[in-house]
Amino acid sequence: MEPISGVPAIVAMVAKVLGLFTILMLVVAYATLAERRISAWIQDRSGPNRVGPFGLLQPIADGIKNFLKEETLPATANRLFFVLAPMITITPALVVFAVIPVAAPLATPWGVVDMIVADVPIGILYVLALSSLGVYGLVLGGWASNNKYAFLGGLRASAQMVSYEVALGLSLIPVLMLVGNVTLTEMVWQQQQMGIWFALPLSLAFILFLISAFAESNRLPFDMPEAESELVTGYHTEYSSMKFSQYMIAEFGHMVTASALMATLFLGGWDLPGTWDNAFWHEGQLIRGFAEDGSVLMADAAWWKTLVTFGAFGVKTLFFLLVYIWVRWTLPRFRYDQVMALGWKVMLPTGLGYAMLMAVTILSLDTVGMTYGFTYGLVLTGVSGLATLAFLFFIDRGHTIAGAAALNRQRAHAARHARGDNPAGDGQVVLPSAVGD
Amino acid sequence: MITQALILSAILFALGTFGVLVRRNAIIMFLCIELQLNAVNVAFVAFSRLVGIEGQVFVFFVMTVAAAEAAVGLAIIISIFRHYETVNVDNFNLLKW
Amino acid sequence: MDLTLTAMLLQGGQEAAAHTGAGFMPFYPGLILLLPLAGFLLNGWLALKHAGRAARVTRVGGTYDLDGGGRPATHTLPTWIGPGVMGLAFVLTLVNFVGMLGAGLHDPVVIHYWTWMATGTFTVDAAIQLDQLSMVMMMVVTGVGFLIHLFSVGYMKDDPGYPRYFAYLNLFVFFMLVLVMGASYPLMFVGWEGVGLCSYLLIGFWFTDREKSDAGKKAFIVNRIGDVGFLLAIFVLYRTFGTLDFAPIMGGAADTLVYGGGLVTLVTLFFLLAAAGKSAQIPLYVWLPDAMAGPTPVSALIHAATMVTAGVYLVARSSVLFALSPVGSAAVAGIGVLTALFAATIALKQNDIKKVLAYSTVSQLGYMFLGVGVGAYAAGVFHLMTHAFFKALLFLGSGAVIHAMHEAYHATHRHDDPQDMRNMGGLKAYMPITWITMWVATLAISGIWPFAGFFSKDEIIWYTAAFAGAENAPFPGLYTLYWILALAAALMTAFYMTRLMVMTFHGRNRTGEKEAGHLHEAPPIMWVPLAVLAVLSTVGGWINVPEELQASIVGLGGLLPSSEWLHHWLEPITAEAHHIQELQLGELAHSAPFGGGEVAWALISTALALAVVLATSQLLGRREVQSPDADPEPTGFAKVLANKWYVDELYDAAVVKPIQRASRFCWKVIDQGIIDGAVNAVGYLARGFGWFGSLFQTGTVNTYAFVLSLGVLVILGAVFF
Amino acid sequence: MVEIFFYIFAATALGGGLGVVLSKSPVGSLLMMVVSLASLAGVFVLLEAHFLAAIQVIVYAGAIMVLFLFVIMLLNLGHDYQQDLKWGAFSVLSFAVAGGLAGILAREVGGDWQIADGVVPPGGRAIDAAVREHGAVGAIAEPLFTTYVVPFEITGILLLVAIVGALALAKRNVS
Repeated sequence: MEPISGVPAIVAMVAKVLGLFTILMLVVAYATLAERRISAWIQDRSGPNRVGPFGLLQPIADGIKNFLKEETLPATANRLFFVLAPMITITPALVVFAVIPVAAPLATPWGVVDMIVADVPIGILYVLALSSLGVYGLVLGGWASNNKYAFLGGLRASAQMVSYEVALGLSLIPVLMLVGNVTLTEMVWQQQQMGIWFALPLSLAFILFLISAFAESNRLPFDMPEAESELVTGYHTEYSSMKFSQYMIAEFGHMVTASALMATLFLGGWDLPGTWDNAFWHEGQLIRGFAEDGSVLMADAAWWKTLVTFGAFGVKTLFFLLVYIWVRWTLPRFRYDQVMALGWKVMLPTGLGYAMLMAVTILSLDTVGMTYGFTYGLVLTGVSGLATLAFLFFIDRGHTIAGAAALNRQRAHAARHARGDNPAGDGQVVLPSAVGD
Repeated sequence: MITQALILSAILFALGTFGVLVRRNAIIMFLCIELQLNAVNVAFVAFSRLVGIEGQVFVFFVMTVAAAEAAVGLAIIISIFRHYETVNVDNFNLLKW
Repeated sequence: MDLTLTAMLLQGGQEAAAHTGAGFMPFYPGLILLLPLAGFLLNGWLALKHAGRAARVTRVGGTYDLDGGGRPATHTLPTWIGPGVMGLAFVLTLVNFVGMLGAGLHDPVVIHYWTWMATGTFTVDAAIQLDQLSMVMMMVVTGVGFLIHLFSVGYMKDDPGYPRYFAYLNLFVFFMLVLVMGASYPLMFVGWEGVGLCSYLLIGFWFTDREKSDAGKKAFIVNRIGDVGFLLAIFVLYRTFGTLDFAPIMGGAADTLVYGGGLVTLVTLFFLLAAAGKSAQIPLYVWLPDAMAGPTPVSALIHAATMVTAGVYLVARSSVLFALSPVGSAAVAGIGVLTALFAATIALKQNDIKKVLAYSTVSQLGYMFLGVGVGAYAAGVFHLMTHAFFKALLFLGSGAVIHAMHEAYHATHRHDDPQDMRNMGGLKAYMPITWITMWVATLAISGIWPFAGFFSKDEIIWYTAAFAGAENAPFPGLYTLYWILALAAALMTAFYMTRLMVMTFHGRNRTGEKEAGHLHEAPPIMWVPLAVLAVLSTVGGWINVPEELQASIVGLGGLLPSSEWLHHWLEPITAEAHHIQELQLGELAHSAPFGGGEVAWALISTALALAVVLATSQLLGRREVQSPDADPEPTGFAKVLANKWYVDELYDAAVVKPIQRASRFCWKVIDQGIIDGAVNAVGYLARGFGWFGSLFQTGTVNTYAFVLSLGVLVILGAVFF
Repeated sequence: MVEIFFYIFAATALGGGLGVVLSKSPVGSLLMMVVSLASLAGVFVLLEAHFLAAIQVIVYAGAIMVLFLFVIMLLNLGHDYQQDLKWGAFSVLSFAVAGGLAGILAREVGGDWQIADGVVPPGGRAIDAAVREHGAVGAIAEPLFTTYVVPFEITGILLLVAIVGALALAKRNVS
């Protein structure tokens, strides 16, 4: 089983890029439909059902509409940035997918093809890097529109994304500690080795990542940059037709990418239970695992395995996509200050604390000599479960994420307290010099 | 390629210097300083090809310092802007005899 | 003063005595120091306590609360404390003296209490040295001091500053004892400065009077000139010996220093400067006559009996050094004899009773200097002692006179000078005890046999003659001149003292009718000390009658006791010096330069002095003394003498005015012009540079960055090309 | 191939840098800076510094530049451009100085390092070995947490100080 090389490798690469792009665009297109259908279902209505059977051609119709609509360009807008912004937004959202392994390696007559566009050595850092660039599109779009709502949207986008990137990175740290590397293939491999997907051993990290991913893709309940009710539609208020469409594609692309990432990081990626599908390049060999004596167990790649694992990956990704849509139409939106408070006062400390807890746990387990495997994962699951319970218990205390009424109550209480503490302080000013007289 | 990278570093550094000299907008001057830092980073990385990983460690520290500097520097610029309603350095020339 | 120090001072001297191996056991010598100090602290506390009331009484009049004896209540405690501590100290000294007398001590007893200062190799212990010299001085200081304290009780009884006065007086005694008991030059210097301070405080005791406080300042400043000499001598000694304790310096001087060498001459001349300042010798004597501004008992104690003799003590203490330096010794003797003659001439024409006595003191101090200058250290100390007796007596007697005059003037509200002898006359009728005792003192100071002064002064004069005729005398002609001058001064002494007595006590009473009724003899507390001192002035000289004289008619054929007792007593101190002297000079002469032995010259001098006294009393007794208003201004040479040779005016013109001008020059030209100018110029320079530099400081960041970059470029270019 | 990529990245970086200096708008400058930074990240990748490339984008482009952008937005400096690039004698002088600097630096640091084409220099070999052993992140993390752990911790303190300082400076009412 040799990795593919030479001209076939280039052909395979091109095929992978084209294939993935096509699939991604299709998923994005139908995700818009799904959102509308599911929201309709949640709200007990029909949703789009006129174009094609069950409205299945609706995305195509939307695409044609967007192509054909008038391009508006505000007179006071900065033309260059106004045009540039949607492009800047859409690019990272799509490019991130390049480092996500989508299926087990495919055996071909010319060699084994990794089902990943680019297995870069920095793996997840690449994802972080590109997702952090995504904010420019939003900010620039908002700014270039020269519209105060759009501008505010852009401003909010930048603040929100910078804030939640921290929590995102922190929630990744336990994963990185457990995996020992940053490449996503290795993350899938380590989950296969453990036998438990990281959603359980690192449950709190999973929750933090989920929340941060919501915030990073500006989805409800974190849609501050758009916020139809306050900012019209935020940074893309002034956009129309294909430029607007680019923003929408970018948003849904973000969702798909984030879903795929969550599937890869916490639900084992393309992994299915059992070791029959395990495959990893270890010192030039495609291996399935290690025997008791440390010798390697060779894997054998097969086209059906690739197909089945790709299906598994798709199901997991679509599940998270469904969660995105489900949450959007279920939860109320945050206020902007609540978003910031959640990010800095809850997510950041929790992420830090959890990273430390996991570090201590992993260090303890390694010290007592427990081998990496199923039991290892069970212990981590227990610890993380307790941490998660504690987190959920504390986050539901009304301290940080409270409604406006609770906040007003707090303020009133504080004011009463201040008055009670200082009975003479009701406006009467006693100057020091007047005391002597 | 190391030589080319070092020359790139030198030119970028000079470019940053030129920017600091001729621009009056404090934020852009700041950006030019960051450009200079980056030029130095390029040189470090290029040298790390010759010497070893220490060059990259240095770059890491440079980036940390740059982050700290940006935070404080921008806070200063914000304070100045609140006072003068401008970030043009020609307007904050009180610090002279 | 902390408790450890007190405890240490209180401990006996047994341990130290054990080291020396002699039989002498010092009896609480620290207590001798401690008692006057305690007196000072107590009286000082009382003075501060009563300062407010005293000030009010002084300012607005009024009276104190009186105690049972009719004295102000504030005076009661100081009356007991002041003389009390002195009496106790004297008793203690006496005990120690008797102990030493019986033990036949040879080496000095040094008692270390604690290390005063230690810097590097330099260490000074707080240590006292008990030997024959310091014992004599202690006896004089505590004994005469006690008598003067007693006298002061009467003399100062109406003064509002009474407690303060006794505080100062006790403090003075403490410092004087430190001076004579200290075992090293630094400790001696502490006492030296301390007595200077007390002298200043007491001269300016009535500090509300500008003239009197000025006199105090004058004394202080003139003394400082001498102190420089002391310090320089200490420096040189430390440089030479590496220590400043007396014992090692005196023991090692003969080996370390070359006879007549520059170093020892330098030291002795510096010491001479110090001694001249403290002991009021030419050219630094000018402060002493002014010091009469203080209360008269103070003049008796400080400016006659004790402090001013510190210079003599210093020379005697450093006898080895002076013996090694013929030039230094000759200078000491020369200064001494010149002062003796010079002061005597001035005393001839003074009308103020205390001024006469002051110049007399200066003159007698000159004799002492002459004595220690010709190597007769025992004779110098002998004269110091007898002088303490009769000069204290004279001052106290004059104090009694002034006291009486003052009270008489006070009673009649007259404002004449109670110290001017021209206002007195005929007082012998009113104060006979004072009259008799003062005549005793006058005869003593004039050198009339058998009073104390005769023996001591005669010994000095004789030693001068003997020294001049020694085998290898360094400057025989000079010493012969000294001898003649000393004789002349002795005759003048007889004259001016007799003049004082005649003008004060004899002739017509010039105080006036009303005032004469208020004149009276001093109270017992005042005349008892006078009587005691009169006895001492009479018999005090008998302790050191030279053998040759004792055997002759002068000694009444051996009837007078203790042949050269003091001489032998001080032998342990002066032996080394005498040894050097004998080695270098050879045998002293046995006859005066112009022939005649010791006995002959003794007879000649006492006869001459007696003749002068008789002649003066006869001549002056017949002449009518005019009251100050009627007295014509003296003319010619007499005017010069009356104006003290215009020395003060000379100093004013030669020293004070030039210094003033120089100071003004330093102030206006050097300080304000050059130094301030330089400082200002630096400032202007810095400003100029700053102005130049500020041209680059546009306040614009870009400019700075440009200059910075240019600098970097230049440096890079310099490095790489 | 690699050489071509390098020249492309280098040209983009230089163009971005020039854009930073010459762009009239602060936002334009900032975007050009991002372009330059991203290109430099590419240069880093070509120099086998993958971790630094990622950090360059995450920290510089993703955080610091966003902060700059945020400040520009906050101060609303975007639309009414002030011509702050003053041409004239000073600019010419500055250009001369910068040019001289570039010349000297390029001449000195860009000298002949005598690395033959296709030969991996010693430092590069060591780094490649470390990457094989520890991974791209581990290769730099290993010295960072052993040899340079004290400086590393100090940078942590520095960042804390910077945060506190920035807060204190930018807060409107400190009371």
